[in-house]
Amino acid sequence: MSEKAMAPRDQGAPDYTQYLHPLMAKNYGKWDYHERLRPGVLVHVAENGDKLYTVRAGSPRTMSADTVRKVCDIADKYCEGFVRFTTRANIEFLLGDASQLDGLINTVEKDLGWPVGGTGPSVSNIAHTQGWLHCNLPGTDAAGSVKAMMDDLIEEFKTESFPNRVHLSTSCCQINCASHGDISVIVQHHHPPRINHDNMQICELPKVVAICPAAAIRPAVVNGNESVEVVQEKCMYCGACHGQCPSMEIRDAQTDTLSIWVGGKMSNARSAPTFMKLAVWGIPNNPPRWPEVSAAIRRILTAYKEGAKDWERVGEWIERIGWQRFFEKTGFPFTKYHIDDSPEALSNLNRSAMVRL
Amino acid sequence: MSEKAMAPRDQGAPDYTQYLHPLMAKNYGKWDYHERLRPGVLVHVAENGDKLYTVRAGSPRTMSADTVRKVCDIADKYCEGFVRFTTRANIEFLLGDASQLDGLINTVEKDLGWPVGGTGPSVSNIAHTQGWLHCNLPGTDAAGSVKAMMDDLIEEFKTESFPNRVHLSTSCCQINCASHGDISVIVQHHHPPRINHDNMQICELPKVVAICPAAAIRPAVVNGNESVEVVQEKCMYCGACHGQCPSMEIRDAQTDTLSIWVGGKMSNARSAPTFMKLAVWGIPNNPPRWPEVSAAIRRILTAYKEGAKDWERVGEWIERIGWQRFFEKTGFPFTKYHIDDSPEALSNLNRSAMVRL
Amino acid sequence: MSNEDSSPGMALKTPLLNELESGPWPSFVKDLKEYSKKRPQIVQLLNQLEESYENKWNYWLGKIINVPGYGGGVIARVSEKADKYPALANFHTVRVIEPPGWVYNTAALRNLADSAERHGAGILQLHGMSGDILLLGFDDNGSMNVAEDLMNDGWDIGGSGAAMRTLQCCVGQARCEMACFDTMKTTKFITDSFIEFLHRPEFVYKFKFKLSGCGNDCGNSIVRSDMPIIGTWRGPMQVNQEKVAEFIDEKGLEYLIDNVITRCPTRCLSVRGKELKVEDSECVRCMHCINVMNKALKPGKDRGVTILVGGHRTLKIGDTMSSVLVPFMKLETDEDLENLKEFIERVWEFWNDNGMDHERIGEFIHRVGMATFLDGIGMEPDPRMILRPRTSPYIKFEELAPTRFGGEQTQNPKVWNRESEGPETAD
Amino acid sequence: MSNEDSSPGMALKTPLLNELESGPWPSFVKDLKEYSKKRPQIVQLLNQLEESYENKWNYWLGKIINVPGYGGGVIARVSEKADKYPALANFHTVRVIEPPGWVYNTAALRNLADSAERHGAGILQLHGMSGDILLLGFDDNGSMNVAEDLMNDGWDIGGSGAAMRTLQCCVGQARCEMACFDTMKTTKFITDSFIEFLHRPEFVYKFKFKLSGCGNDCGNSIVRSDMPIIGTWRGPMQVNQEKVAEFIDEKGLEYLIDNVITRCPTRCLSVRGKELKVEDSECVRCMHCINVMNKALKPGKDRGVTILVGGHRTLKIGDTMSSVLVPFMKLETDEDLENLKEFIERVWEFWNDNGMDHERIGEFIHRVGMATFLDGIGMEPDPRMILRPRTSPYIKFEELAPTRFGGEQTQNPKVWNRESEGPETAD
Ligand code: SRM
Ligand code: SRM
Ligand code: SRM
Ligand code: SRM
Ligand code: SF4
Ligand code: SF4
Ligand code: SF4
Ligand code: SF4
Ligand code: SF4
Ligand code: SF4
Ligand code: SF4
Ligand code: SF4
Repeated sequence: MSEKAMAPRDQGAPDYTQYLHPLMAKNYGKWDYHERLRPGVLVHVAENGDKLYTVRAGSPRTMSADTVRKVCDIADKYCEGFVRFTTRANIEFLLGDASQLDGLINTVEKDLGWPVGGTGPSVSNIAHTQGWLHCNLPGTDAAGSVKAMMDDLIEEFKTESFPNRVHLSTSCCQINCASHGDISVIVQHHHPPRINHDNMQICELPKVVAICPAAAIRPAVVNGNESVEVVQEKCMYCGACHGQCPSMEIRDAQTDTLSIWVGGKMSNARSAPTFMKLAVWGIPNNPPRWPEVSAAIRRILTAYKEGAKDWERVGEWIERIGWQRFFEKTGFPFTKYHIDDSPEALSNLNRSAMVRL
Repeated sequence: MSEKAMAPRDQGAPDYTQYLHPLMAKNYGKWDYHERLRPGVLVHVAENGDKLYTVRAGSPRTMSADTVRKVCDIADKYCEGFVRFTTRANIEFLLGDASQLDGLINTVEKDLGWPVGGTGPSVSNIAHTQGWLHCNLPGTDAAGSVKAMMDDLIEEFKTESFPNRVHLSTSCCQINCASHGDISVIVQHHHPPRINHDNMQICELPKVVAICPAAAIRPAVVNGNESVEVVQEKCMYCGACHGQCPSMEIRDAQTDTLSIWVGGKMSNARSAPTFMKLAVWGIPNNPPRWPEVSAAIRRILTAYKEGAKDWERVGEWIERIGWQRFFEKTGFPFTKYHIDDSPEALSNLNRSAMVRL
Repeated sequence: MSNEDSSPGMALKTPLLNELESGPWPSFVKDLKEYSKKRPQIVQLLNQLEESYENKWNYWLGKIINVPGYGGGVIARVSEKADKYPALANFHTVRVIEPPGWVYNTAALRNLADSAERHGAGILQLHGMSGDILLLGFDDNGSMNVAEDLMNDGWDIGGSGAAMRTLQCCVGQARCEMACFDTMKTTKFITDSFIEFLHRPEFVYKFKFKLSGCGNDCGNSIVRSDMPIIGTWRGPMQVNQEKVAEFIDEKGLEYLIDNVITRCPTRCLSVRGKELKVEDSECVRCMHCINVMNKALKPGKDRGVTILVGGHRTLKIGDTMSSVLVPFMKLETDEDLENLKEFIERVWEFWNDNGMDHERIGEFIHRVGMATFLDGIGMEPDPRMILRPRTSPYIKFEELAPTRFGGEQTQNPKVWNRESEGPETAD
Repeated sequence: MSNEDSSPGMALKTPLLNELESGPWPSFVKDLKEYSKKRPQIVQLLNQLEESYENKWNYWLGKIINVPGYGGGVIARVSEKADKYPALANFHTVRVIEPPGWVYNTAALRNLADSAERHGAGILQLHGMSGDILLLGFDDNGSMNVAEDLMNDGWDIGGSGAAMRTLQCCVGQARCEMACFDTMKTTKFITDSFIEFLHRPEFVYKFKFKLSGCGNDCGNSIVRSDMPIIGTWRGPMQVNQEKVAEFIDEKGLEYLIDNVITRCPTRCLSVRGKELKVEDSECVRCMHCINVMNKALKPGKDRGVTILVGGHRTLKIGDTMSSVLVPFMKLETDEDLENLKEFIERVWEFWNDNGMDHERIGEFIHRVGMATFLDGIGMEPDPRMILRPRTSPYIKFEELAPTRFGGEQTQNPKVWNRESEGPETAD
């Protein structure tokens, strides 16, 4: 343990102004419009006519210090040393000189090995989480499955061939640290937690009892020790207890599955934001490349690309054509589990005579 | 008590075919289109060119045998003896001979005293219930308040001056036997039921305990008798117990109020059917003419007529302009009670950044 | 003997009610006052009503009385003020099954008026909110006698208590070009097929059908009936392009765009020159475009019904809206009708076996969940039953959760523990 | 001393992970394998990860460790397989507050890389889902040391436990013509104003802000933050009719109708000749038309923000979506920012005083109801906060229900009895 007793210095957020590309600083709040020059390349034009070029590239998010240094070398060479990252963990190289674009793109794709793309109506990088690399709760890997999926989707990242942006996400346990997405992959557990009664004393009992949304956990004395028990009928396998208490193991390598959800939309454009909805469940959790996941995503993307009108996000497209046709076109079965059974269930029924026939 | 022991004869529904106007019988299922000749007068044209004229008139619904006979006299004179009634308790005189129309209308309006109208984008008859005339539960009168309201709305019944049909309804207790409406008046109670413990033995206890949606009623022994008690905090004053058990009085002549709800829409045209929503509460229950109710309805109708686009029903108009403007335009206050607090409450919040400013 | 002459001499005193006499809308007060001149019982009725107006209070109490062999059809009322108004001591309503679509000839109406007058107060309500003919003001005896007379004249009564209710349907094919099935015939078929359930309360609670010939739902079914049956069609809409062009010539293109094209809920209409294009596969049969252009457009030719389930109004859990149960069913042949009958029986069986006392089918579905309900009636889930799939990932998959604790695999309990404590503990 | 050299000789054995080396997308496996050549600790990391891939199992356990004076900022991990992989015995992540909008110069990035490598495994994640910089693989000592170094270089850490989290915002005015307020400045302002809540868990549970310059919500705020702050404007949109005409000339009128006019959620756009008409009073600032015609249309000039509340993802009650709390607030002057600060404090106070342990503010609002929440923070209800008013008539009006049973008037309990039994009994 370090000797230094470090009082917090309350420094707060870095002073971003020092990190702004000169053209950003100069035209801060004075941008006029933008164009997409080619997939992955934007130009933002300021009111005074200044042009700022952005080259967006797919990043693995997790990278070694050496890789960061490589990125810096490129930015130093082409970008006066300025880069930024995006909400979806892509990187953006910023530059004022259009003539440098080709060289930059070439260097990024060839030397760094990061694909340029992800702008406009493309499949952008997949928002994802820690997985087996660092978290204590994951049922699957995040970075690995994302690598496998993006390998499959590389052309969709490098071209802008969809009706609108496609934002994917994947999480590694039912806590779902990742974002909603047009298409999202999540883990599902299928049993109540297994309790390690011997280890139970380490927890604050009331906390784990209180955290259960189904009121399924109650204090109990097991083998003479204070512990808890789970009412199996009430438990909905959410894993909230597991996050609180490592002695309540929710995962099961044999039975955990993946499911795919569609129609998450966070923008307010046209339609209000929407939650994502269950598309297909029971997909095997199949490292190292999770081919079943990629195949299912491909089915959805193909149907979306064929069927949607310009500007329709995945969820908007499905709302227009109806869920029946979504299931027809993707070939996924519609099952009783697709029917909402939450307290809001009634409002997700088709409460009208509006039926596509 | 009658001596005759009457076994049910299971006769079922009357044979309607004998009651069809000859043109209806002839063209059953073969109608081509219709037109509205003037408010209250329709012509339906059959595929073969036959024309059936309908004169719709407002009926009080409750009528004496003598009034029924007067109706019959008119129908005999003009309609070959055929009439029908509508979902909204209007009457429809049916005839094949256009030249009789004026005479018929004149007779209906002058002799019978029933106004002709209620078709197309007008305010039709108000769907209503028993009230003090017959039910055992009413907190207000139905037929009387409807008479007062329709007196006020007579021009709206006799002309077709709205963007779309306006269907009103009113009920006499919180059971709400009447229909949803574009605008509806309902009664609200404001206390838990008062229990008449002396009378309690007449009920089946479990029934009244079971019926309470808030689980607020529990068996109790009062003055040595089996009775029930109501947990006041849980009770939501719905009156379900009162319907089951006359000893649990929910009404209170001093504190019961009326409220007005808007945007009920049962048709599937354009938008899916919608429930009606709270517009204004705390209106006094003020017989014999309930002027406050008529005034409030007038405010809504005026704003609707001014603001809505053709074909927009009241609820659709409000959805388009937003509730803020509805409250602005009608001048009703928006209060915390307008905010849903049912289990589905979250889904009735504005879960977006879509705001009219 | 009817109770009409029981108190001949009482004076009418209705200052408040009198305020409802004038004004342009027909006045039931005026009518009844007039009628009271020959029917003294009505004086008492109006006088008691006047007291209600004065005190904002009601003086009717319920009781139960049945015509022999029937379990429903009479709504029995006794007056709390019978001492003062002896003619109101018993003042029951008899519920008479109406002709489907509320069509009458005057003979039938006169017959009803006569029966109402002969045995009761001579007051009719055309019609009750559940569609039937209400005849008011019978004493116990009068109730029996009017029932006897009505029966002899071909009418039938029923529809109260935990029973099927009278059906209600729009005028349909009798006078409407939109009608996609025979609402009147189907109404009579269901009524007659299940007449015993209209006569005797044998369900856990009431059950209502309402029928509309198309999505305009003039029968007002979707929130007011447990099983709305609504006309619809499969395949292409009928478009008469000549009449489309006439419409555009008459009203203008902008009118068409503003009132038709942009109003289609699934945006499946477009105009190309003077032609209207319908993407039929995405049309949800909402009726709007047909309503606006009713000469040019018509429902398609392959017609049938959509059956919904679960509507009821406010009491207990608040209004429930019906939702789609059978997306499409043909309803033309006798066999089709028999299929419908069998289907209804299946639904009833599951509901009545598992529903709680006083639990409408919509409340029942709310409690057990639509998936369980479909299982129970042996129907496959269909995405047209839903607006959208679930958003919560907490699911108990039977298929994926083999038992892990030894012993029996637990049943598939609802993910959300929704049993309300009240009704269930008492059940 | 960092734990990097603790097991120098181990061989890398990752047949499964190797399958993630090839393919066009950048491979973290390839990167780390390469990096492992100079960092033996990474060999152990990859070998343990390989075991996870083999067994579909995870070998990290949590523990709690804090930098002195801080209550958050380090996510401590110990390996279950520390015997086999001693370099992973302690392998913590340090959460570093990122520059608003994720803008960097290379000096800053190199500095981060150096610190990460000097004291830890030299692995960076740019960025975590809550926006911050994640540096991986520190032992207890390394965590302290890296914090010290970072602090000396001007960085700060924090954002774990029941505390405020690092904020996240879109690039905003720095590079976007849509931006309606200064997302970066506001992000820094909130971070700095409440830095102690980022350092020390003093709330009932975590609290996140996310900021987006306009309704496109590139900050992805609405379901992932407790308080999204989203740019918007009052009054008329800026329309450049010349550019509208150019747009129509270039793309055609049909394109405009199909992609703009018919897509407006409130139907407030119409085209008259080559002019675009906006009914500004009904525009909900959805951004769609501006997105499509970004040269011709711009947000209005009177700009500000809409503040929402209550978003969180799945855990416990399922995802909750934020909803409107402040329809419009100016956010330009220092005074505006102070107002915002004060407002946040008010919200926090009520939530922290009344929220249960581990109850996000969205869950709290779900439990107590929005009306109660507004009461609690002293805000007037505004119809823009809701999609539609209530549909259930069962309301307890304080104003209308004077006590009738004697004694105190009962408080206004919720109409629907929604307290979940679990958390409350334990509270
Ligand atoms: C760089 C970034 C902001 C940042 O600060 O990092 C960004 C930048 C832009 N976004 Fe975004 N968006 C960014 C994340 C998002 C997100 C959040 C997310 O992905 O998690 C959303 C909401 C996602 C959702 O709805 O689920 C988002 C929804 C939009 C939309 C709305 C799309 C729609 O129709 O629903 C637009 C408008 C448009 O496409 O014209 C938009 C438009 C833009 C524009 C055109 C704004 C501008 O004028 O500069 C920028 C994009 C260029 C392009 O073509 O990609 N951006 N944008 C983010 C890039 C992510 C990436 O690497 O792919
Ligand atoms: C690192 C990160 C995922 C990532 O790879 O990017 C992450 C990782 C963890 N999250 Fe998360 N969450 C991360 C962003 C999120 C997000 C996304 C966001 O902030 O936009 C969410 C969903 C949004 C939300 O807040 O609801 C999220 C919802 C949770 C939850 C559930 C919270 C809830 O109220 O539903 C938990 C569980 C908890 O708090 O008990 C959780 C808990 C955790 C813990 C601390 C697990 C634990 O209890 O030990 C994970 C630590 C992993 C590790 O070893 O570092 N994490 N977590 C993200 C934080 C990095 C950063 O600060 O930038
Ligand atoms: C006679 C009646 C059916 C019956 O069997 O009794 C009827 C008859 C017609 N209705 Fe209706 N509707 C009748 C009750 C209803 C109801 C039910 C109710 O009022 O309780 C509704 C649903 C109400 C709701 O949505 O809350 C109803 C919603 C419609 C609509 C849909 C309007 C809309 O845009 O939402 C149409 C279509 C239209 O207006 O073109 C319609 C259209 C029609 C047409 C034009 C159908 C036709 O082609 O013949 C008939 C009307 C003439 C007219 O202009 O009034 N009818 N109509 C009912 C007359 C009630 C009355 O006396 O006012
Ligand atoms: C007469 C009528 C109102 C009218 O003036 O038209 C009526 C009158 C009564 N209704 Fe009703 N209801 C009438 C149509 C309705 C409707 C409308 C409909 O059917 O479309 C509804 C709402 C739709 C629905 O079914 O949900 C309706 C929902 C109720 C309820 C609540 C049922 C529920 O599940 O929520 C009750 C209470 C009960 O059943 O315990 C009720 C109970 C009653 C009782 C029997 C009160 C009682 O428990 O003693 C009323 C008898 C009054 C009387 O003295 O005659 N009435 N009742 C209607 C029946 C006449 C007819 O058969 O045609
Ligand atoms: S989703 Fe679960 S496993 Fe993955 S980082 Fe978040 S808490 Fe950890
Ligand atoms: S998994 Fe979820 S529902 Fe089951 S006991 Fe744990 S917290 Fe409760
Ligand atoms: S609404 Fe209430 S009072 Fe009126 S008829 Fe129905 S049950 Fe009776
Ligand atoms: S009024 Fe409603 S909530 Fe109150 S005790 Fe009676 S049934 Fe229960
Ligand atoms: S529901 Fe349809 S078929 Fe029936 S009357 Fe109305 S418009 Fe005609
Ligand atoms: S019936 Fe309705 S859904 Fe079908 S095309 Fe016409 S407007 Fe569109
Ligand atoms: S949210 Fe708006 S302001 Fe921010 S980057 Fe996206 S489009 Fe630009
Ligand atoms: S911003 Fe959205 S709501 Fe406003 S006019 Fe444009 S499309 Fe319509």
